[in-house]
Parts: sequence; structure tokens; C-alpha cells
Amino acid sequence: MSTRIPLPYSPKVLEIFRNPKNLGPLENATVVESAGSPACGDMIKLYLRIERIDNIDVIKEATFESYGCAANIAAASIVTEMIKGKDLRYAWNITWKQISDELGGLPPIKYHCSILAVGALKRAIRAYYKKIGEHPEWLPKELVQEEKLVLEEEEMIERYHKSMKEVMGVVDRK
Amino acid sequence: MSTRIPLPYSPKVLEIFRNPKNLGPLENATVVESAGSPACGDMIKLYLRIERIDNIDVIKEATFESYGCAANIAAASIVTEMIKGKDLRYAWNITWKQISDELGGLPPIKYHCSILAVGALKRAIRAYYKKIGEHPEWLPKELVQEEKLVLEEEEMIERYHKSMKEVMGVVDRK
Amino acid sequence: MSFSKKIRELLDHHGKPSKEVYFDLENSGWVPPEVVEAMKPYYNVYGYGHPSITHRIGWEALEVVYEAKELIASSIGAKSIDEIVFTHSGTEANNLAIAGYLLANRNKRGKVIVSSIEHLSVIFPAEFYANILGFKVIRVPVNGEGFIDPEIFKYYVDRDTVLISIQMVNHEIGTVQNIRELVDIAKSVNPNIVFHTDAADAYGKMAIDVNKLGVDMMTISSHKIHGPRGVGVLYVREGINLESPIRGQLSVEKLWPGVENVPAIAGFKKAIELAFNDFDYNINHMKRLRDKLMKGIMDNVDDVLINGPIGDRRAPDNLNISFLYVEGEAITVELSLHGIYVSSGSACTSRVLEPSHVLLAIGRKHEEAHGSILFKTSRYHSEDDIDYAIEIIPKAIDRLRSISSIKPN
Amino acid sequence: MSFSKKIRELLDHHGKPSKEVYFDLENSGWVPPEVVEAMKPYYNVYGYGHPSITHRIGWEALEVVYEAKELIASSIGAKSIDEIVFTHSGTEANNLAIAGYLLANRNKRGKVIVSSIEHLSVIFPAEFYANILGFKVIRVPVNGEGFIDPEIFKYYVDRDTVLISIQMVNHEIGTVQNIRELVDIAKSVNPNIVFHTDAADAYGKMAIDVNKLGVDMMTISSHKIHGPRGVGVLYVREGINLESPIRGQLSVEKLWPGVENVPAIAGFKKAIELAFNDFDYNINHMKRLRDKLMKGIMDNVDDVLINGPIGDRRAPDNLNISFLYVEGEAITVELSLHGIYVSSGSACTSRVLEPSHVLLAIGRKHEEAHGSILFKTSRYHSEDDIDYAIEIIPKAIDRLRSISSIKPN
Ligand SMILES: Cc1ncc(COP(=O)(O)O)c(C=O)c1O
Ligand SMILES: Cc1ncc(COP(=O)(O)O)c(C=O)c1O
Ligand code: FES
Ligand code: FES
Repeated sequence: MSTRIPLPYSPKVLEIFRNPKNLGPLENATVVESAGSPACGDMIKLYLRIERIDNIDVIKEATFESYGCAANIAAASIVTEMIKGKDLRYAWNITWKQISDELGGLPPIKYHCSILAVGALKRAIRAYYKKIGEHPEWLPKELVQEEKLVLEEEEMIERYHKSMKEVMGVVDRK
Repeated sequence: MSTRIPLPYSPKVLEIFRNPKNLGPLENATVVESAGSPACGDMIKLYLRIERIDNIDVIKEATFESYGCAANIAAASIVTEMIKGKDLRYAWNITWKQISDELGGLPPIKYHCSILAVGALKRAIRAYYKKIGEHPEWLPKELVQEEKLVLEEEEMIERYHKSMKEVMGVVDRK
Repeated sequence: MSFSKKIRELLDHHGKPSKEVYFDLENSGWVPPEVVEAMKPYYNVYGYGHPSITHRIGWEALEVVYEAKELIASSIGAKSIDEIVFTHSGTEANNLAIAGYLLANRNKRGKVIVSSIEHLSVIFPAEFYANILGFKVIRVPVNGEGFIDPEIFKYYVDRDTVLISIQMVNHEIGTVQNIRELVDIAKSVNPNIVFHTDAADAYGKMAIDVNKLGVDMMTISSHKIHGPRGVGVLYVREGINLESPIRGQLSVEKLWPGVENVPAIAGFKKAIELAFNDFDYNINHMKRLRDKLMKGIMDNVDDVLINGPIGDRRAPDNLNISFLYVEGEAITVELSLHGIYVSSGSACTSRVLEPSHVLLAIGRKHEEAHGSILFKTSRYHSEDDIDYAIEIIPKAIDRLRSISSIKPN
Repeated sequence: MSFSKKIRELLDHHGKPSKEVYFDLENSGWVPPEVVEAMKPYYNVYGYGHPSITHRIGWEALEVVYEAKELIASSIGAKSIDEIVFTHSGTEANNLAIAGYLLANRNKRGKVIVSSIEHLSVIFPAEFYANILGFKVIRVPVNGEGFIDPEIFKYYVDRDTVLISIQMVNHEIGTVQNIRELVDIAKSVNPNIVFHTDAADAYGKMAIDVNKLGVDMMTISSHKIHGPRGVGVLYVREGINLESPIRGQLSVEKLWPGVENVPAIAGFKKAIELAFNDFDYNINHMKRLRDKLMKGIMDNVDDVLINGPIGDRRAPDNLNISFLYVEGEAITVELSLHGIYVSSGSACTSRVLEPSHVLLAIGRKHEEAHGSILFKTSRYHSEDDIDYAIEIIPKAIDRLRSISSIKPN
């Protein structure tokens, strides 16, 4: 689908934006990780409480905070819903496309909002294993695509804005 | 006044177009002269019955025929009104501007219609003196401005259309 | 006295005829009440933002803009609403196609082919931008009925040719060009040639399928089918890149910058529905009345010439007649006084005192072009309208011929 | 599911709030019933030809077009209606000014100066055509309130400069530029410099006299003052030659080709009358309500920044506020759910995910620009509308801040 056409939000996005689930800091979180930055205009923070039960790492609780557009808030909220009660390996494999689908299909221009949500989740999972000093064999050594995209967004914000400035012709004041 | 704006006709033009005076051929005309051509899209024909009274050449009757726009018809009609009962010297001095004024002001794009009327009139006056083999001292030897313009329009139609064709990009078919 | 007061004087002197029949649909059509009704909510109910705005009012605007695009796309067989671009007129759509293509390909050079009877909004941007950007424009001649001879066309198309624009229906003489045949010729010489067709006078009056025609771009105009002015459409096949001559929008956005004219788009949508509901009836109606008008004039007025073809390859609504020995502007005024509204290809109605380039291109002499009158019939005309016209026209021509300094010899 | 159906779903889910207040007048205003009434005759009564047509219907069209031109000319002190050119939008008027000037002077080269906060319909044509035709474009910086420093301006203007375009009022932050002072500086360096001002957001909101200002061209847009979309105006001082980037008309005719949008012009005329009748009252009203809204927000919401100047050199209708720690697109959606319609300069509302170039140009950081919201008040807003906004906005910001991952430190 072309990006020339501004696709509207699905009712689902609007619904979750209205009534987000699992909002706010989690007192006894095992890990807290975020992706994005205020300068980008979008930043998702995930709080996970993880318990190891029968050698499986289960997400007992997940909450979020989000600075960003309505899609960003909805993506963050739905990802907490999707991972609650699930084990980390399952959570690791959630894709941005699944999130978009859960939201009834995001407009192309908003794909990055769900990439950000996946990025924050992956970062939290890595942080957890780092914290407990383990590395399960299913966890890739190298950063995967979505993690790279998030890093890129964070790192590239300066470069990106610089090139956009040229496109938009914003000159820095003397 | 700029020519960019299409000025409308005055009510006077419309009135005379509706009810032209002195229409049609004159059986016993002294001279019959025309100006313009079908190819130009405008042609005025004047019929004058001239009588010499007390050594003055008086236009006893004047009629017209006109092929052209509404302004053309109105200009031809009003010129016959303006000269009826007048002597030829007076008639010679009528300007296209006077005709335009009599018509309540022609739109600039229609000035040439009243130039044509004056041109036809001057041509008829010359024809009369040529016919009777005289040349009054008030009658210029050389063609005056309006006569030249009419000649130009008639002669230049081909040249003009050729250059307009270039502007309009009409190609002659092979 | 101000200009507007002068016109008021003229109008007062002219008076309002007791019966009026409007045939000047080439210049603009009237907008029926249903269409005005369809526009009103988008003016009145509340403010309307532009379609990419993220609030209820903006989404309501977006809804009708998409509905209109979907309707247009389906009516011409376009694959996606992405291929439908709104401008504010057919003139602008033609400019977007021609100038937009040349600007986007300004490093390419090459040849642009148009027909010699295209609308000026095709010919002029082609020549203007070709001149600035270093392309070459060729005008293909037409025959006496306005048709392009495929053999001659073949001779003009070559591997240098990058863009071709040939209208589907001529706006003055109603010639229905065989676009499919010309597309095939063009693409067989060079499959990369982009083919644009100006369908401003075809849309709503005949079946059109961009894929069956094989065209890459196509122009439509709202006011040609009783829609409001202020909406033009360019169909742009996916993959064709244009750079609009009008700037002000980021390149990822729509091609024609500025807020969409949402109420006018809503009105156009309604006008399309009206044109395509009872499509066959509408076409037959305008055609029957056109034929009746033609016969009525031919039977009652001597020395007339039909401009353009007769029969199936003429648009159903078009009648163009030259009345010899009289001048067209005078005819339009004379008919106006009797409530019949038409336009003329005469030099005297044009700002450069040059007759219609279309009539000259089909080989009409100046004196023939000067007396030309264009009538367009519509589904809204009645038998009675035509009867009235047939009653008035012969008298009008008679009167002007009685004034004329040119007589049949 | 079609796009339009998806939007319908969204709209149904959104619901129609019981109270609605529309502040998104930058993107488009609503058209009051009187204006719609003024348009209707030109749609309905009968067909309307274009102004150069020689029949009653064409003359009626001409009358209203001239009336509108006369009204516009007198409202800005133009010498003649010849100086008033209609386009279909402010975007097109800006393009006609900028592209039209560069195209007409394409053998000249030289420098074009615009401000860094101009509307994109000035900046983009300047850069696009300068690039093609070999001119150079300079963007003059502005200070933190959007003003051009005359000393800095002086430094940019030189004898190479051919065209300057500086807007009268900035559309986002309401900065009222001192045009007269800038014109004087420019013309003292080089009297041949052509000075254009984009007054799309100034017209109808402050007194404007093109001669007192000394400008050569000026842009106006109908839908900015509750007129219908589909009409832009470019004032072009006599003697300035332009070559329109849109072609299709003989050069002796009007500059913007295509039929005039006569009904929309009639509506615009009415909208001008409404704006200028009770002018002082209207201005005071929008200003008072703007000030009330500003105070209401400042008193009830922490951590906000006003974007643009405060006081007399701000447009009377403009309020632009950055709400820190929250993102503007989310604010527009949240407020929409409560019937308040605004727009944002946030990256998330733009198609390139880049915040407003205006906010960046006045030195706002990205995180500040992201939370910006633009409100415009109008003579049609009531005290009650403002009270409602002041009631809703703090709650909306609170809720979004409670969600936000950024907190004040
Ligand atoms: C064939 C053709 N092309 C283009 C146009 C221009 O369309 P618009 O009047 O919408 O600018 C017209 C109408 O005048 C037309 O008949
Ligand atoms: C300052 C300014 N210039 C130009 C425009 C463009 O006008 P329009 O929306 O009529 O194309 C606008 C409005 O968006 C504006 O605010
Ligand atoms: S957070 Fe900016 S687009 Fe979603
Ligand atoms: S005769 Fe052609 S304009 Fe008057």
C-alpha cells in the first residue's frame, strides 16, 4: 500500500488510546527499559515483572509509559497485553507486524511506533538476562532487525534531523 | 485602461445592434465603398447619396451593411446616423474615438470595429471626389492614420494570420 | 462608473428573456440542486480541516475525499485510489500531466507529441516547458473531421518520443479519437512512451477504461458533467513520476499542493453518480436532442456547414455549425437576446482576434470559422428547449444575414 | 475494506461529541450560511459561462467577478481591478508570484530572499524554480519570536537580489512582520527589487494598504476568512510581468488559466463583506477570546511555552502553545474525542515525521515543537466555546502526561 495516502487509525487504536491497559510505573519491576527519545518525538518505557517458574521465565506483570502519538500509546499498551503471562522466549518472537495487526492495521507512516514497542520489549528481555548473568540459546547474540532500527532511530535522530533540515531548508540561526 | 480585462458592451451598443438604423443597400447611392474582408471576420459597406447644395457636398442619405460582431454592426449604424445631413468635410473629420464615444465607449478589443467604420467612410469620400474629378483642399493627399490602419488590416490579414498561426501553433496540414 | 456597474447596465438593458436555453456547456455547466445539496454539509455543518489532520472534522473530510476517489477510480477502471489526483480544474490536471512529466524528466530531453486540436491547456504547457527544459514539441495534424490518421501518426512517433498527449474527445467539434489504436502504435515503437489523454469532454459521456485504452494519464473535469467548478482530476498510473509545476507540499504528499476543495469534491461525487445512473438513458437523450437540433437547423437554414464528424465517432452531446455570411459573436449576442446561450469559435470572441485553432486545423477557412457556433446538449435539456432553439435560430440568422455585407454569390 | 469505509468505522467509534469547538482555522475554516447563500445563485439559477463569453449568462458571471475584484481592490488600496488576479488557492497565488516572477525573468538570474518561516508554498516554488532556472535562494533567519532583524536583513539584500517574499503574518506563530520597514531597506539597496508578501493570514485581520506597505505583490486566500475554498488572490502591481507556471490561456488574458470559479468568488465576496463590516468588533472579539483562552490555559496547565510574540505584534486570532512532556498528535486526538479541534506542529502529524520548520526556525527544540498546538479564534466563537476549551484542555493534558514516559525533572 502506498504511503501517498494518509490512512486513518483503526477503531482499535482509538479505543486503546482512550482506555490504555497496564498503564504506569510498576513498583516491583524486574526490568525497566525504554526505546526512543524525546527528541524523536516518541519514547516507550516498559516495566516488566518476571518470575522464573519451572525453569521458564514468565512475565507476571507488564506496564508501560509512552510519549508519542496515539498509535504509539496504543502499541505500547497492546504489547503489554500480548506479553502478560507469557514466557520471555514467546515474547522475544513478537514482531512489529503482529502488533500492527493486533491494532487493526497501522497506517504505514505509523509502523515505526510498533517497531519502537518491539524494540523496547527486546531491550527489556536482554536487560533481564544480562542482570541475571545468563544467555539462553534462543536469544540471538547479534542485534536483530527491530533492535537495530530502534538504535538507528535513536542514533540517527541527529543525522536524520540534519538531513531533514536540509530538505526543509531550516537554517540554523547565527 | 488595460486590455487584460474584457470590458463588456455598453447598453447603447446592444440597443443599436438590436435596432440598427439605416440598414441595407441604397438604390440610388452616389458611392458604395467597403472596408475589411470576410477573412478578417469584419467588413463594413457604406452607401452614400451625396448632393451638392450651394457648393457644399451634403450626405443626403447613408446606409450600411455589416459583417462582423455586434460592435461592428453598431459602429456602422451609428456612423450613418452621425453623417446624415452633414457635409463631406465634416464627415471626413469624424474620428474612430468619436464613434466609440457615441457608442458609450467600446471595449479596447473592439476599437478596430470603429476604425473600420471610419475607414469605410473616408474611402467613400475619396471615391466620391475621384468620381467627380475634384480634390478639395481639405482632403489630405496622403492616406491618414485610420485609412492606413484599415489598409493594413486588409493587407496584413494574411501576414497577421500567419504570425498568429505561429503563436497559436496551427500547422498547415501536409 | 465601475466595471461591475457597467455590466449591470448592460444586463438591465438586455433583460431576462422569458424562455432560456443554455447550450454553452463547453465553457461551463450549471450545477443541479442535488449536487449543491451534496456540497452543503461540507460548508455548513462545521469547519472542515484538510484530510491529513487527526481529528473528527478532518476525518469526515477524508471520508468524502476517499469516497470520491473510490468512485472515480472504479468508474475508469483505475487500480487504486492512489492513482487519482485532485487538482482545481481540468486545465490544472492537464498542466500537472504535461508540465509534471517534463519537469520530472528534465534530464531526459526528447520529443513530445500532441495533436493540433488539443485544448490549449495541453498545447501551451507542452510548448512552454519544452522550451525551458529543452524538449521538442510536435503537433500531429488531423484530417477534415479532426481525426488523426494512424499512418501519419506512425510517421511522427519515434524512439526519441517521451510523452504523447491526445485528447479522447475534442471539445469543439466532438471528434472521438481512437485512443487505443494510437496507444498501440506509440507503445510498439517505444514501450516507455508515456501516453496522456485529456478526457475532460469524454468522461461521463462514454465508457472509459484506462486499462483497455492503455493510457498512463488521463484528465477529467468536474464542471463538464454538471459538477461544481473547482475540481479537476488527473489519473496517474502507478509508477509514473511527476513533479508538479505547483509547489508547496512535501513530496511524499499529494501531487497538487494546497487544501483539497472538500465541498466541491463532495459535489463532484454526486455529479458522477447522477451521470452514471441511467447512463444509457442520459447518453441517448443528449444524442437524440443533439440530432434533433441539427436536423432542425439544417432543415431551416441554408448555407451551413457541420464542423467535425457525423455519426458514431462524434461525441453524443456536441453540435458545431458554421453559419456562412454571418459572424459568430454577433450570433451569440443575437441568440442571447432571445435566451439562447452558445459560444463561437469566431475571431471576434477571442482575445487575439484569431479564430479557433481547432477549426483552422480541420481546414476551415477563416470566413467559415468566423460563423461557427457550438451547442452542447445535456440530459437536462427538454424537447421543448430544442423546439424553442429551432424556432429562434433561423430567425436570428436571417436577421443577421439581412444586415451582412457578404451575400451568397 | 475500502479506505472510506475504514474512516467511517473510525468516525463511528469516535462518535459526535455533544459540544464541539473548532479552532483549526489555519487548515480550513467553516463557511457560514450567508456565504453559502451568496454562492447558490451562481450554481443553481442557471448555467454560468466564463467572463469573456458574450451572452447574458456570461455577463452575469462577469458582474460578480468584477464586483469581487472591485471589493478586494478597494480593501487593499489597489489602483485598479487589473491588479487583482484570481487563482484557486493561496498556495497557487504564492506560486504565481514566485514561480511566475522567476519564469518571466528567467534570463536574469540573481538572488531570491525568503524568510525561514514562510509558508511552504513560498519556500518550495522559490527553491524549485530557482534550481531549474539558475537563481539562488537565501532564507533569512528570524529571532525567537519570528521577527526578522532589520540589521540582519540589510546584510542579506544586495544588488543581485531580484525578488523578496516575506509574509505579513506567520500562519503558525502569528508574528506580524514589519513589512514597510523591510520594503524600505530592500528598495533602498535596489529599487528594482520586486517585493511579495504572503498576506493569507493577515487579510481580514488587520488593515492592509499595498501602497502604504510598498509591496509589489500580495497573496490572499478565501478560506482563511470563512470564505469557501477554491479562491486565492494575487495582487500584482501594474507593470510587474509574470509568466504563470500554469499554461492554457493566451497571454493577453488573465494570468491563471481555466474558468473562474464564479460561485466561490461570489462566496468570497460575501465573506469579505462579513469580515470588514464591524471590522473592529470582529478583531477585538477574536483577540479577547484568544487572550482568554491563553490565560485559561496558562493558569491551569503547568509547563507550557507560548510560541511566537506576545502583544500587539501578534495576529489577533493566533495562539500557539507547546505543552511539554506530551506529544501534539496525541493531544489533537484526545481533544477531538472531546469535540475540540486543533492542529499540531508535531513531527507525528507531518508526513515526513519532522516538526514544523517554523518552530525549529524560532529555536524551539524538537521536544518543544512536538507538543505544540495551534488554536485560531474567530468572530464566530463564543465565550462559552472558550470556557469549554479551558475546561477540557487541562484534563486532556493531565491524562496524556499521566501516560507519558517523560516527566518534569
Ligand atoms: C478537452 C478539454 N480539456 C481541458 C479543459 C479544461 O478544463 P477546465 O475548464 O476544468 O479547466 C476543457 C474545458 O474547458 C476541455 O474541454
Ligand atoms: C501564510 C499562508 N500562506 C499560504 C497559505 C496557503 O493558502 P491555501 O490554503 O489557500 O492554499 C496558507 C494557508 O494554509 C497560509 O497560512
Ligand atoms: S510517535 Fe510519532 S508517529 Fe507515532
Ligand atoms: S468585427 Fe471582429 S471584433 Fe468586431
